[in-house]
Amino acid sequence: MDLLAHLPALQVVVPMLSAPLIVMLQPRGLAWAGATAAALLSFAIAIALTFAVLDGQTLQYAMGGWPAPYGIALSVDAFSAIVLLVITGASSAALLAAKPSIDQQIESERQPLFYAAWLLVLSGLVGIVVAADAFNIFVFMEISSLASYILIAGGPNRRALPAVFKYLMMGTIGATFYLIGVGLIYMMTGTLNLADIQVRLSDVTDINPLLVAAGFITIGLALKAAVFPMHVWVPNAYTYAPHMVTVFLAACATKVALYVLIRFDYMIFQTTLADHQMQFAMFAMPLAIIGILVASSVAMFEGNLKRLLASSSIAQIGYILLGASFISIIGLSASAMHMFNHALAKGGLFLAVACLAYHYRDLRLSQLGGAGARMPWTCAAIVVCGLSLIGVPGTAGFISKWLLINAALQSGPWGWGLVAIILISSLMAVFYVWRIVEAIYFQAPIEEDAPKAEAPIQMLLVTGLVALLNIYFGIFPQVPLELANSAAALLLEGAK
Amino acid sequence: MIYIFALFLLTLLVITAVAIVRTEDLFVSVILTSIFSLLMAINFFILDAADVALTEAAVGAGVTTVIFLCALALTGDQEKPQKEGQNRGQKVALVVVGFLALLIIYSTFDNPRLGDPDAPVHQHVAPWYLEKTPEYMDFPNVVTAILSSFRGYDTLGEVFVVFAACIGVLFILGVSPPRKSLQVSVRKSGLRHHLIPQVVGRLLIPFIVLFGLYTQFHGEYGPGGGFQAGALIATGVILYALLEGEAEALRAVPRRVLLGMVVGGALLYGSVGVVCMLMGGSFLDYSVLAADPVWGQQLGILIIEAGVGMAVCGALLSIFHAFAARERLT
Amino acid sequence: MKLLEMLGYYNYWVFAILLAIGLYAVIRKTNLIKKLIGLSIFQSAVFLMYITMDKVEGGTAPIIQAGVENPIFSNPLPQVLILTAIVVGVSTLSLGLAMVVRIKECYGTIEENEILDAD
Amino acid sequence: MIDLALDIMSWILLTVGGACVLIGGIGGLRLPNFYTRIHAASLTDTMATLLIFVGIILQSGFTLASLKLFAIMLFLLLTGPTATYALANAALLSGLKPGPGRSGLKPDAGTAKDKTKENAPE
Amino acid sequence: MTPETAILVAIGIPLVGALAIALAGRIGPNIREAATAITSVSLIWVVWGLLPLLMDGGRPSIEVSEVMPGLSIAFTVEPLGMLFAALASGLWLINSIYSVGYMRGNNEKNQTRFYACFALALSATMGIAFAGNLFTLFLFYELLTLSTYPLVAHKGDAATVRSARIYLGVLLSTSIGLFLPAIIWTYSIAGTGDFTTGGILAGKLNDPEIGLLLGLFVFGIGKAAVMPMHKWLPAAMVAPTPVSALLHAVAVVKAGVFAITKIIVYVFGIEFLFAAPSSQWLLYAAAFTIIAASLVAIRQTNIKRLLAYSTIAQLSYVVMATAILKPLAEVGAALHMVAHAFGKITLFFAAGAIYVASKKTEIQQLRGIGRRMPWTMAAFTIGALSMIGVPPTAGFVSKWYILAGAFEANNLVAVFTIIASTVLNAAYFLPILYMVWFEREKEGGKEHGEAPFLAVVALSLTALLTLAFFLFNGPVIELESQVVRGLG
Repeated sequence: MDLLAHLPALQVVVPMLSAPLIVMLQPRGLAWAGATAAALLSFAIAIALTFAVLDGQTLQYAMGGWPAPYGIALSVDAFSAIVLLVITGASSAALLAAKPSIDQQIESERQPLFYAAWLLVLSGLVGIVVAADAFNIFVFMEISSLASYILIAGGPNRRALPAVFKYLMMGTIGATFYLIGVGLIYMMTGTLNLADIQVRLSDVTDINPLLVAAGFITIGLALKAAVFPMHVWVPNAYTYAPHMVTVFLAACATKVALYVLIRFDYMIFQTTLADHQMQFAMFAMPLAIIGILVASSVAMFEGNLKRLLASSSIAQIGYILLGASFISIIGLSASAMHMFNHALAKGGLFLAVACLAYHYRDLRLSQLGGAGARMPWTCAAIVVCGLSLIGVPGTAGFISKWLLINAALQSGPWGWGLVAIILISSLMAVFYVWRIVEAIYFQAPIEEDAPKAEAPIQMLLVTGLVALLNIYFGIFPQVPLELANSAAALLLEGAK
Repeated sequence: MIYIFALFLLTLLVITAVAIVRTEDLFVSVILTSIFSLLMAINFFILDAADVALTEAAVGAGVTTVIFLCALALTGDQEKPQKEGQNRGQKVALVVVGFLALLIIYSTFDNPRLGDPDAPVHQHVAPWYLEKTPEYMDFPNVVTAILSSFRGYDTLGEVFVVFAACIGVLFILGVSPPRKSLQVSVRKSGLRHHLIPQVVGRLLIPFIVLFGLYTQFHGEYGPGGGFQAGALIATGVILYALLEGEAEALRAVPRRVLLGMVVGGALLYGSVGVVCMLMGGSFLDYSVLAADPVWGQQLGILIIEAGVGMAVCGALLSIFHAFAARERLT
Repeated sequence: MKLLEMLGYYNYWVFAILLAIGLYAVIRKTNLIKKLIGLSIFQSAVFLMYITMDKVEGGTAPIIQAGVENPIFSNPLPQVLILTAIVVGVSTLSLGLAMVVRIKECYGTIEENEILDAD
Repeated sequence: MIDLALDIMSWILLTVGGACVLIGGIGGLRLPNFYTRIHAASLTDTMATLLIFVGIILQSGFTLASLKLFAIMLFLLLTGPTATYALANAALLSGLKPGPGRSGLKPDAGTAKDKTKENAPE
Repeated sequence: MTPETAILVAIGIPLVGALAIALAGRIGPNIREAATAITSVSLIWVVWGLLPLLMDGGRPSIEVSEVMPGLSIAFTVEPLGMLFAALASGLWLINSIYSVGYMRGNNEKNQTRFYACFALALSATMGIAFAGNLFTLFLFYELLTLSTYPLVAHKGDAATVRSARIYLGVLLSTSIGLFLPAIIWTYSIAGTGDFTTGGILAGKLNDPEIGLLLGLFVFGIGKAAVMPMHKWLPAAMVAPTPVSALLHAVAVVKAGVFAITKIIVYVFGIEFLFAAPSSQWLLYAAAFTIIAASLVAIRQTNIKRLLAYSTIAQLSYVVMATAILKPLAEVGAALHMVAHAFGKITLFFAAGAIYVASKKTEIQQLRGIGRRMPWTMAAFTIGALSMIGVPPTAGFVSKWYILAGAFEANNLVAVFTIIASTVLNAAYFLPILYMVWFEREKEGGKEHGEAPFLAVVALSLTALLTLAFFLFNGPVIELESQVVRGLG
């Protein structure tokens, strides 16, 4: 059997089927090892897929051997490849580092269930990304959502429960909205396969249901993607989740919803709905801008480290959406790049936070004094990733900012205003990142001359690696850039 | 004629829904919810969706209600009355949802009306299924065919949703409640001191389970299949638990067995897919399982339906136990 | 057939109204269990929409009996989708209930506003 | 001829059954308190069921369908009264005194389980 | 080692050095200082090794990575950068000698972090010096800002952190808010950011925009401290003196003016800019800064703050000289970078030495200190004279060239400004000198002698350089005239 041909299916199946096995692995070390192995394997698969689609081609896979519109098809292209890399990479990194922190936060007898849920989130997310079938996306969306509720509910603080309940409510409403939209589309076209929908939508005469469907799908996915003002579930969910879960989810969960959103709005609606492009831009751009500014300014005055980073995540979602709303090659590649780079930066930051949290129970900035001296390597990682978050040249963050600004310049008369907004928000980022730096380096230590106590080596290594990657991809971004560009090209030719 | 009946039922649905939202007694609203599901099931049946009706009745009206009631027993069944001064919020909410409803209704004027044979839905994919099922699977129930083969991948995902819910409930309720002021709830003793229900129940349970197995294995020919079967058998066992008490039920079917069923079912389904892959087909392509593709399809469907049944039954039961076995805080 | 058409839309309207009712409960009610009940109404409204679109008049359930010549069958696909959706719904519901139980244990209440006050 | 007779027969049965349901419903609304109300309810799920099912069986004649119907009838005839009994019993346990006049006490969570018993196997 | 690799090595050495220092810090101070010394010596060896090549008009260049099409990290050595690099690397050695004396003299905390960040800053400086295009320049510019932040905030008490915040705030926000847009603008109209002789914007931009873009650049490069972007420099004086000495008299501030010069010469192009009337404002801005800063300096009572304001003025000399846009003036600008570097570092060394020896920071406390610390104050005197521009000091040479350029352009504003500022410089340095040498110190002053030996050695060295540059400035002129002869 040709392995390469099966990769798209394996990408989903490997983590999915290893989840039940994990449940059976009672001794806790084993559960962790199994989960990590599965995650790494799927990471390897993702890399293989990336190289397969690097030249802009698209892999198709017919589930159950049934031809496309009748059976369920999977398809992997450059855009999916980027997101796949982000997801699998984030989960592998988080899992590699996870053990000490998880042992600290979750009782050992519950750990097998926890890791199983983790793998389910992973498989759900990759399932969404590779799916080429509207309803299949819904199913895997639900898998990932349910499992991620579990992960977040594992947080030791009792506040995790209301937070995750809120997340469950909004997530379910979002998914159901999406389901309604799909239903309406199916009603008008009689098919569920995305490509087929794209073909058949163009000869639908009654446009109203489609408009409503577009509305429902966009709103529903925006809910899941925590696009401002639908972000209210994010801060608490990220803050009270177990630290490693925050690393994983913050790096990729919302981005996948955005990915589907972009997919739908470019590949399906752009072509068929009368000036949907303009509508989408009109809808997305203001939200993105307001989101960027508001979320950044919230982050500027946030006292709790994790919550601060969560707010900044909302702002970053704004960047990605902004890039998409330009409806230009460079804008789209800016979004794709920012998905990648933000995952690097934010993942690294949350990893470092997890390292801090290993010794500092209380993550309010005012309580972190002297961390710089106690955990030098962790704090160095925080600085590097923070710079990448700001978008300082030489770090990954700069690349996407640069692309974004260029896209804004090309977007026409308003370009300079948008550039100004991006720069202002970058300055805001400087502000809040520097609050962290001052807190950990130049703030009076809480307890005098505490012993030098670094986080466990396994966490440190991963964190450092991610931090270095931030620099590496700031200087040699060729590969992701190539992917992003071909992804943008694909999406736009879908819109042509 | 039947449409008039449908009209009546639908109106009843709306009324029930309003009642559910209005009442402040959670117990009442749960029972109403179960009635709501029954009405819904009847609607589905009128609309020719036999399988869905069966599922809705078993899952929606049956299991869901039981779980709700178990939760109520743990959390108390009175809703606090809304405080005054929140009415502005009320207006806002009303406006929002009203707008939503109007939006949809507006959109529906372009929808194909109910039962229109020329609706695009009935043109493109569906006829293919109806036409090909006898050819590829050679059994009558097209729903089962689609569910388990044409869109088997969705169903696999669905099984894993159930699996996720199961481990989720076990995980979340896995922490023992704060040990203060526990009282052993009356429920533990079951209804052992009630003679009549016990006798009748004992009489019924075998039939329920039997009926479950029937739906399981008759799924290719009539309405039914793994989900319905799983739910039915689960309700049978739940009934046993209610009659004989939690402990008895657990002795009959211990937790690890249940978890084993869930894991086993999920793995069974998945491994069928993998085997297909190994035998040179693509994932979940049952045709390669046997020399004759049709046989292969039937074999595969049989196995995965069994997997689904196991998984659903085990999941629902372990969820039920996770709730029911929990001591109530006073 | 006028009546029939009206009825056809009536199904969709009921779907819209149920959707609104469920969403209203989710937004407005402070009691978490009530929210979940609202959520389940919300979801089953969607089920109704899907099942409505699968009906073909004069059709029967898509189970092919032998001997019946050129029978009309209703559309099986939405039924399959809804079978899935129902199970998804109950899964979400049970997860939510589990959380509510834990919340009750940790906070002693399941009223949203009181929980907010507690923290 | 015989068919006509059967038909008439069954329709009579069906009508009477329907009447029983109606009466039961009215009773459920009108009767003063819990115990009397479940009397009315029990009317619907014994008498009415019996009549209606027999009616339908006569309609469908001697086929597999009527066998199924018969099974269902048996099932309902078993569960209905049991449910009613359990209901009354639970009400009694939860301290609702039988007696004349209306007493506005409603069954509490204790009866929940019994209630589910009739929901579950449907 | 080919020149190309030499460039990378020059940037790499301090990086490696920083790591080495960080690790050596665990072992012991002496090892650490040794590491510093070795790093700086080897850096000098590499950088100065490039000089002869440059003299013969060689322009080694290397591209590290093309980050995006048209946007690459690339390095080119050309006379201006060569001069800057040579200056910075050379003075680093002296400065590290001095800092050993200073830091130990008043036993500071976190010395390891201090030396490590110092090396980092040097690496960034090298990067700026050799930057081959705007993007690279910007990259290392930011790196320099960030790596000097810990040095400024070294003491770590509330006041220091506050000033450090000003330092960082001004530099980062100007660079992100103005410099970056300017760069993007340049890229979007010129399509490239490479530094090429004669400029890349020539003919691509019309008159009012030229002035605007120039403004974005000049004010965006906050390190040049053209008013009103000068606030950070006095704020940075909270740093330990070696930092003020090397970074805020040589590396950082010079990086600013150097960047401006480079942009004017290689991005706009002298002739192109000279033709554009809307670029005239730069001259006036610089002139204003010179006068204003000097006036403020007169009213300072704290030595380091006085030196800071004098630095601001002197930087604007360079900017103004560049803005005259005449060959002689450009040479003068380059010379003035060197001259001011020697003079001002001497002055800072002296101020630091005084602080170490006597903990004195105010001018009024300096009465008669000349008797106690003859060497230090002699050096101080030489530095001060050089600032005023009295022969035989370095300051005279550079001012001479700038004046010549001004006359060539018969630009009376510049001429007047130079004369006026000379007067002002005299007005705030001479009283101090008088106070130091001829007044008698107050009774009950604390007994103290010379500063630590190493410190004295360092400052005497720089003082000597200040004198030497008056005579031996040939090579520099030779090198820099290449720029204006268009070989650049």
